[in-house]
Amino acid sequence: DRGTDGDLKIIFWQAASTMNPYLSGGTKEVYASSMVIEPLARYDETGELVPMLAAEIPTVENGGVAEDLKSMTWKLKDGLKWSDGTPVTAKDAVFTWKYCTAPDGGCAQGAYYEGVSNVEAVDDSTIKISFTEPKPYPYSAFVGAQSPLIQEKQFADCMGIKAPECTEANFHPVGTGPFVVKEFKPNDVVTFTANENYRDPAKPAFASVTLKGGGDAASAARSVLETGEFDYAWNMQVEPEVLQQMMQSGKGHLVTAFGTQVERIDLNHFAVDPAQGDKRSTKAAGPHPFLTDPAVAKALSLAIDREILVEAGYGEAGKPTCDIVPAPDAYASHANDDWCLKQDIDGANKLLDDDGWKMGGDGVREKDGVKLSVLFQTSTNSVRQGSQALIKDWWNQIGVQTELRNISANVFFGGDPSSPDTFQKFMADVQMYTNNFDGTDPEKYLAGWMCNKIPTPENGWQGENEPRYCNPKYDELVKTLSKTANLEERAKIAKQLNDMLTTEFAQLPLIHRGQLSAVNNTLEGVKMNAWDSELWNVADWSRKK
Amino acid sequence: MTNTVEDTMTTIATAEPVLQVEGLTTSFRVGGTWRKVVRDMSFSVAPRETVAIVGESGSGKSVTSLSIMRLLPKYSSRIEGSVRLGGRDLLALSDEEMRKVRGNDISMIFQEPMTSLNPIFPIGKQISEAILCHRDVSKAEAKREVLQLLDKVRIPNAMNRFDEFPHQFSGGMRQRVMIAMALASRPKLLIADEPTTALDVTIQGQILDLIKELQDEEGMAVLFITHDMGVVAEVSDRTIVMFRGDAVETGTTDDIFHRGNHPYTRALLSAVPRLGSMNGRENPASFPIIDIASGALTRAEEEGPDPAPHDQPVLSVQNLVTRFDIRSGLFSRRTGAVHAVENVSFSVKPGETLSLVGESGCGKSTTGRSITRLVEPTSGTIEVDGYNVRQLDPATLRKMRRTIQMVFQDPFASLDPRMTAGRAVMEPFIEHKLGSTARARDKAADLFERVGLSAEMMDRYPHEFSGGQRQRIAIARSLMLDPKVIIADEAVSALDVSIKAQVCNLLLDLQKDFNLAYLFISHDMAVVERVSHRVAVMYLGEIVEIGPRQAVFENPQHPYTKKLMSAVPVPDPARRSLRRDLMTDEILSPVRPAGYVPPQRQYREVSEGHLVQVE
Amino acid sequence: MTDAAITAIAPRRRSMIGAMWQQFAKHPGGVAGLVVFVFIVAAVYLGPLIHTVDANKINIRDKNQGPTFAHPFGTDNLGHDMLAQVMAGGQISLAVGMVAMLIALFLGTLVGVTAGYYRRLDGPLMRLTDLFLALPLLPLLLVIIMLFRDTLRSAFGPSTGIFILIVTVIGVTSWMHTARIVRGDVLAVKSQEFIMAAKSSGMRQYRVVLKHILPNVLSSIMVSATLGIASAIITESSLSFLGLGFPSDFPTWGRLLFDGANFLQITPSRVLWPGLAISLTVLSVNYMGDAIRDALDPRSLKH
Amino acid sequence: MFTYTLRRLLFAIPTLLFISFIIFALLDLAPSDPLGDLPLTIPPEVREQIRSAMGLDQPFFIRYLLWLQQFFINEPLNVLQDMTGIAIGDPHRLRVLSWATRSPVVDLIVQRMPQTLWVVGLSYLFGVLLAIPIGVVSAYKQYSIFDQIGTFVSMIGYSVPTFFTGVLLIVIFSAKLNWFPSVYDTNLVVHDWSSFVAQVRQMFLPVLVLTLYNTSQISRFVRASMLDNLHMDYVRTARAKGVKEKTVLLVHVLRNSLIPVVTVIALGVPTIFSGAIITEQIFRVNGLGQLLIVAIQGADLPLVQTLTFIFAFLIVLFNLIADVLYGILDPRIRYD
Ligand SMILES: Nc1ncnc2c1ncn2[C@@H]1O[C@H](COP(=O)(O)OP(=O)(O)OP(=O)(O)O)[C@@H](O)[C@H]1O
Ligand SMILES: Nc1ncnc2c1ncn2[C@@H]1O[C@H](COP(=O)(O)OP(=O)(O)OP(=O)(O)O)[C@@H](O)[C@H]1O
Ligand SMILES: [Mg+2]
Ligand SMILES: [Mg+2]
Ligand code: NI
Repeated sequence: DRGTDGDLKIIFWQAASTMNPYLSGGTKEVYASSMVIEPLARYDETGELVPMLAAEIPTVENGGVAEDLKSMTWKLKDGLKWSDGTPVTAKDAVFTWKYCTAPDGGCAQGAYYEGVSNVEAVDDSTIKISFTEPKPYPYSAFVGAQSPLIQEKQFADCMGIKAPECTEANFHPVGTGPFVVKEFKPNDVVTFTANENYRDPAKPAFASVTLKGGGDAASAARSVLETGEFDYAWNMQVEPEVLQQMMQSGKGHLVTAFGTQVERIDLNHFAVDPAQGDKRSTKAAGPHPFLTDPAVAKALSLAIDREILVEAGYGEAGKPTCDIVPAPDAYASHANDDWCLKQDIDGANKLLDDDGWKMGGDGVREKDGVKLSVLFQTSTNSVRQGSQALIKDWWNQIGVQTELRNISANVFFGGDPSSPDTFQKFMADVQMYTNNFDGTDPEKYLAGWMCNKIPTPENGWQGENEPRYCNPKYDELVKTLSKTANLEERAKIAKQLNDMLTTEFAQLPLIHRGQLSAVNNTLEGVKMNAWDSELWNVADWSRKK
Repeated sequence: MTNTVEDTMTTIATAEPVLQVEGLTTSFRVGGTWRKVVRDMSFSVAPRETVAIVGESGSGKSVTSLSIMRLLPKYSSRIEGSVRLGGRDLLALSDEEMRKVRGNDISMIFQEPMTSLNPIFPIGKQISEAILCHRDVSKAEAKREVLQLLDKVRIPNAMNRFDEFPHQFSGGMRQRVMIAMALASRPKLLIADEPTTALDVTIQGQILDLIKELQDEEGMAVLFITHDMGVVAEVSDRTIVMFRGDAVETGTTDDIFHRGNHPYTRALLSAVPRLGSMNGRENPASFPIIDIASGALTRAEEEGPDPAPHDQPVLSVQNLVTRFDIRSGLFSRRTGAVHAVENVSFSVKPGETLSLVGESGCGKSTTGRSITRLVEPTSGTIEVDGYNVRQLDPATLRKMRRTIQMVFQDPFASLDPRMTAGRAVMEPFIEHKLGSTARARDKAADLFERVGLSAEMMDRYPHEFSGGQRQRIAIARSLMLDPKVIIADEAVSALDVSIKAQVCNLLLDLQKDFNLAYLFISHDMAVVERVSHRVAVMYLGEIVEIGPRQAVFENPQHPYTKKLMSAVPVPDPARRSLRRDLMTDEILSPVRPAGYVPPQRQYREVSEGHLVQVE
Repeated sequence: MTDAAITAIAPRRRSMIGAMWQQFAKHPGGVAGLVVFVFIVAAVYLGPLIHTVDANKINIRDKNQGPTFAHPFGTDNLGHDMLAQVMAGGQISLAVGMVAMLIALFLGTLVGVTAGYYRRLDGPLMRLTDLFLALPLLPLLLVIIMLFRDTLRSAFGPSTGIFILIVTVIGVTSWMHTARIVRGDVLAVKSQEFIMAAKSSGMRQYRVVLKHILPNVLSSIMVSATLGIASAIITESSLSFLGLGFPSDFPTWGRLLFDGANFLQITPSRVLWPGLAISLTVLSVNYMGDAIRDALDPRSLKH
Repeated sequence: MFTYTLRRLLFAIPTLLFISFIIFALLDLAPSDPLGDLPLTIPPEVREQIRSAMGLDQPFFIRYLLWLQQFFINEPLNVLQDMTGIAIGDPHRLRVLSWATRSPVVDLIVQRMPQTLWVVGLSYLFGVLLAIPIGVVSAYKQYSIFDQIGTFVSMIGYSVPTFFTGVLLIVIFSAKLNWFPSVYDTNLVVHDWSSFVAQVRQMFLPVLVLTLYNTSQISRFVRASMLDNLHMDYVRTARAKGVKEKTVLLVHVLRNSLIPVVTVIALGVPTIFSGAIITEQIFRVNGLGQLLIVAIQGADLPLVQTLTFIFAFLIVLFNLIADVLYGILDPRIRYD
């Protein structure tokens, strides 16, 4: 029954800085707020859409989505109440849309409302969303933890430029979720109590939640697995043997779920010779002297033992992959698995020999005065540095000299145009990081490898095509995809695109990464979900009796 | 008091001795070996008795007294023998018991007052501490007592000076603070190590009287270490003569003075300068030197040099004024000033010695320091060897300082504790690039020998020397640069008479050879009489009388000069019971309120060059 | 006669350095410190000649081993040989620690002495010190590395370039404590009479500073030096795990310790050795510092 | 002395302005980006919008002036308003807002103060209180067993970094023995005996780690400085007066040795307010140190700027205090 199981203690080693996901967009904030505010529909642990505030998922079949794919209609469940007791109406949804699209608001989830031309309240419980052009996959606005409904009453004065000033509202949003914020200490600890007005009177089982932040992943893991002080710890980026060792205390276990995250190595298709100065890594520098050579790229891939990378750094939370779109299953290609999943140093050496790359006296291969010497950058993170060391060792064995560099994550991933170290500028030969796409549809993600998405000085180095891959055929195919509505057809095209990227070596996919969390053995009901907030079903969690 | 010498002797003979030292031997560890610096000393001191220890500088007098107090560094020194205080063996006491003895039963006046006072505590606090840690009195009471004591040791304006710090005091005043501190607890035994070297004769007399008074009232016994045979004659009942670590002779003062038979004793006494011995002579004269081993005269008295009369002065000072502001209150407003030097003018020619004498604290050292701009003068002009000192930029100032060297009053404080004596002496030479290091070393070694030290001592650190030895190091240092002018601030006060004679002769020889000019600051009137061509008498920051030595000494005009002359102790034990009754004087202070305008002074010419201030 | 005793110890005439060395040698702690320090340096630089395993050689099958014959210090989670890593790390850490400490000490002493001695420069220099104290280290490092890394990398090669950068960065950001401490001491020392005496003999100011002031403030400098080495080694490690230090394939003691901290219970030798190495280095430097201090203080008790 | 202090205080104003400008410029120049930890799935156009909403697209100088106005005018007015309850001017004046949390920076700092003072402040206090006697005794009994052990422990304490000692202590005392919690609860309010015990328990480990570090550092300076003064003549004088050995040490020698100690302490006090970054991180104390590091990592410029400015202010203040103390401790040091 509601509130019978005492306090639920969750530890996030990166603390939440606000409870308003529209203003932050960080995963930790989205997760924290998902306990309080909810969208119309969400993804379950299998990636299926399930209704939340909505009565059902609108489809073309049930008439919820218009035939021309240019609008859709959501129906709210009956009797929904905000935690302050007022009813939830369609106007709140309209307001949410306006809130996030208001100019100068800096809404972090703006992408979810992209292509939405209008949201209107047909009646108190009916929401109609219109699109500027047909949307074969319309589930974006108000779907998933990133675009929940907020209360108009509370945020009415917080539109646009005023959004950041509404500290009280941003820290204590009124929601429909199982919990309400009792106290919010930014970047430290959030305490919640059960929502009196939650739609299911038997839930949540816990009377309160403490969400503690700070520290590092290992100590967070320790507090669940070894000391048992906490019930749930998120994002356990710790060497697997350390976790194993901690688990020997018998206080907790690990749970994983795989979404679309892929750890990959980008191969730069433009030259990055320091002598080029400012032209480095742009079209003006010309093509990369050897990474554009498929034989070299393939050899680099062959030399890598993905199994070992998983074993050394990821354990349960990783699987070797050769696809850039590894999931959902319908979209996963597996076309390269036969040659790519297994390490083959000899094969790689042979490939290079055949391609004319001669082993030099210093153990570095050379052709036409070009040495196989790469600068390998990634963000600072002990697991990544471990992988770097392993990969360097393997590449050494095929005569590729590797210089390692690691860059503080907020520089590497922050887009400061003045810094030479961002992953968009990519002033290195190869770089490693993880990327994924939200939800289950890869269309926007795959569009990121189009020629016009290459980061350049002209577009302020903004663009998703970090490897600087450019193939007009690929661009064509992406356009086709955006016009295709049939799901099977879409999956086929997506696989084709994936295969182009992997066989033409825009990057080397390495590991399909799962989310890994630690759970106290006394906690029940945790269903790990990689498609939505990990805390998506926190209402169902309970203490083992 | 009417006690005669004989009376005192009988009372002493019957009393149980306060201190009994038997076979005291003290060694220092130097370079891994133990070196004995005091050997087999035995003596005793009875209540009310004063025992003087005299002897060569560096002969172990201070070490003896420190051994009695057990104040030598534990790890590098060793004390053997027995020291009994009223029957208790001090060397066997625990540290805590010894602590209770110190300052309570025995107190001590240290030789070098600057380094012996804690620089960061007001002197009042330091004195009252001596009272508070042995007696159960309130702070206010202690303060009252301290003020009385300060008055007694003739510190002017004691109330205001209670909260001042040692560096704001003149050398003599610091010494008087030390005396007050030692007397504060009314000890059974007072060990006084050169307690009056830095005092002018008038104050010295008053202090001696004070000690005698306490002896009479409280039965205090005194162990008195001094170089001044006049003082010895005046205060001590018995005398011990030390020479190179041994007590070579012990006896009643009268016996020692008239019937001493150790050659050193005789050498000591015959070398004692006597005031008036220069009467009738115009120029300085060197001391006769007597060989210690044989007692034979090795160097007869020689006439000192004439200053070249026509030369321009190398040093001339015009209307020099130096004041130290006194600030007080929240806004540290200037509420007054110490008028340390007020409108002083004089000049010194090459080859001439001008002696500066005067009451302790009257501004002599400050005058010396102002001349080299170690203290920034308030106004006036100073010319040294053609340089207008007050206008010099740093580089020229440095060059100027080569021509004028100082011997500081407090030799220990003026030596870098982390630099060996040899390096300290060589340093100016090397600094001014006058020659190679080897040359510097040779020259320094030579100077060491000439001031009566051995060249081997060059590798020792300042704390490993005796007071007199350090003073000689300072003299050697000042000679290193062959300057034209030397300001010698109490340069020979800590030396025993034989060495004093030797050093004075050295100074005179150098003057003769190099036409050196000296500004000789001293309290020792007998030495002043010997070495100077002209004498200036200072009083409360002003020169009250200046003129040729003969004129000033034989025909003193100013009342203060007269008082000074009459107060000089005479080395004759027969005058022991003399009391001067100087205590009744009012003590004048150079502290003036803000806005004070000093009066315009008039001078009267008594004879050629002999000027006296008109009151 | 005492003269005999005095002449017996007469041949004490020797050079300053010689004298200092003699004093130093009398100090068992200092000598022990020196021996340990020399041992560490030798082990770190000569050790790889005996234990010839490449520090970056990965043998993933041998990961997380305890001490064995082939790997006396065990291995880490990637199968690096820890002994080789500790030795390779020592080369960097020692160099970084010493050089950065010397830079910081030099700057700190220079600023401190200048500010303490020349009253006119005191205000500006101390405000500069305040500024440096207030600067947030991390952004400063980011900026410095952004500005200079590539220039230095192309001029000196990747590892030397980074070395210069790191050593300078640590040195330049850690002199302030020394400066303030030295200044305080100088203020106290310069008011003593022997300084006045030195000036009165016409010594140049800088010589007064070098010959009289510096030796008398040495003990604080010595302590700063000892503490400086430790903090330089540790700062270097925090730089590397912020991604601002050496590339990850250059092991350093601090980094080994940091990476090993989580493996404390699995392979304790991973933290034991680097930790011990840092502590021993610091301890030995501390004892040497003590001995130098004692050697320069004629009054301190010597056994 | 008073005028000197006054003059220094006046001079501190331009100094602080200058320092704040340099810090601002530095932070602006740093390549860190406030959007660095947003998911890569957020498209560039949206990032651009967020950026401009933060005011990042305005010229550097305008932003600096704006910060100055917000920090020096708006915030003090707000504080005044809170204290007096009287509304002064427009109550909706723009405050310094953190970019990451979108909340007033000053509120964040106030929130973090208690745990920082409890843990970092207390351990500094303990450090000083322990270091002085340890330093004094080590110097007095130089090379005794006590001194040797003290040297050993303090060198280990200083040279082994807290990221290691912290983990070690947690493994031993939290994981194995279960004596102390490994996570600090910032919500704990001390209102009765049991909550006080809980507070002490959760503070124990971080305070232990930090105290060891502070004690090591300060005691070394105390010891060295005491050694310099122990053999001075005035110490002999004090002993000759029969002053108790304790007084000799603690009054005569210690006072003379305090200048470097005062310097170190004065340098250390401001660092209490910058927190102990690593220790706070390990024990999740989440004090000012953690606030600062998170802000720096998140390139939260207003927050970093404000924190560092407060830090700079404290540095200037405490160095001034140290300078004034020099004059009081050693009358020969005079500034006028
Ligand atoms: N700490 C020390 N270490 C080594 N030798 C020392 C030490 N202190 C004094 N001496 C030596 O002991 C001898 C006796 O010194 P002491 O201070 O007793 O002389 P003194 O008779 O008081 O001389 P003065 O009249 O010059 O003060 C001197 O030769 C001196 O150099
Ligand atoms: N730094 C200072 N600050 C304040 N007052 C000072 C300072 N130096 C000296 N005085 C004062 O100036 C006066 C003269 O001092 P000075 O040292 O010149 O006397 P002196 O004639 O050398 O005496 P003595 O013969 O006792 O050495 C004294 O009253 C002293 O207290
Ligand atoms: Mg003596
Ligand atoms: Mg004087
Ligand atoms: Ni020793």
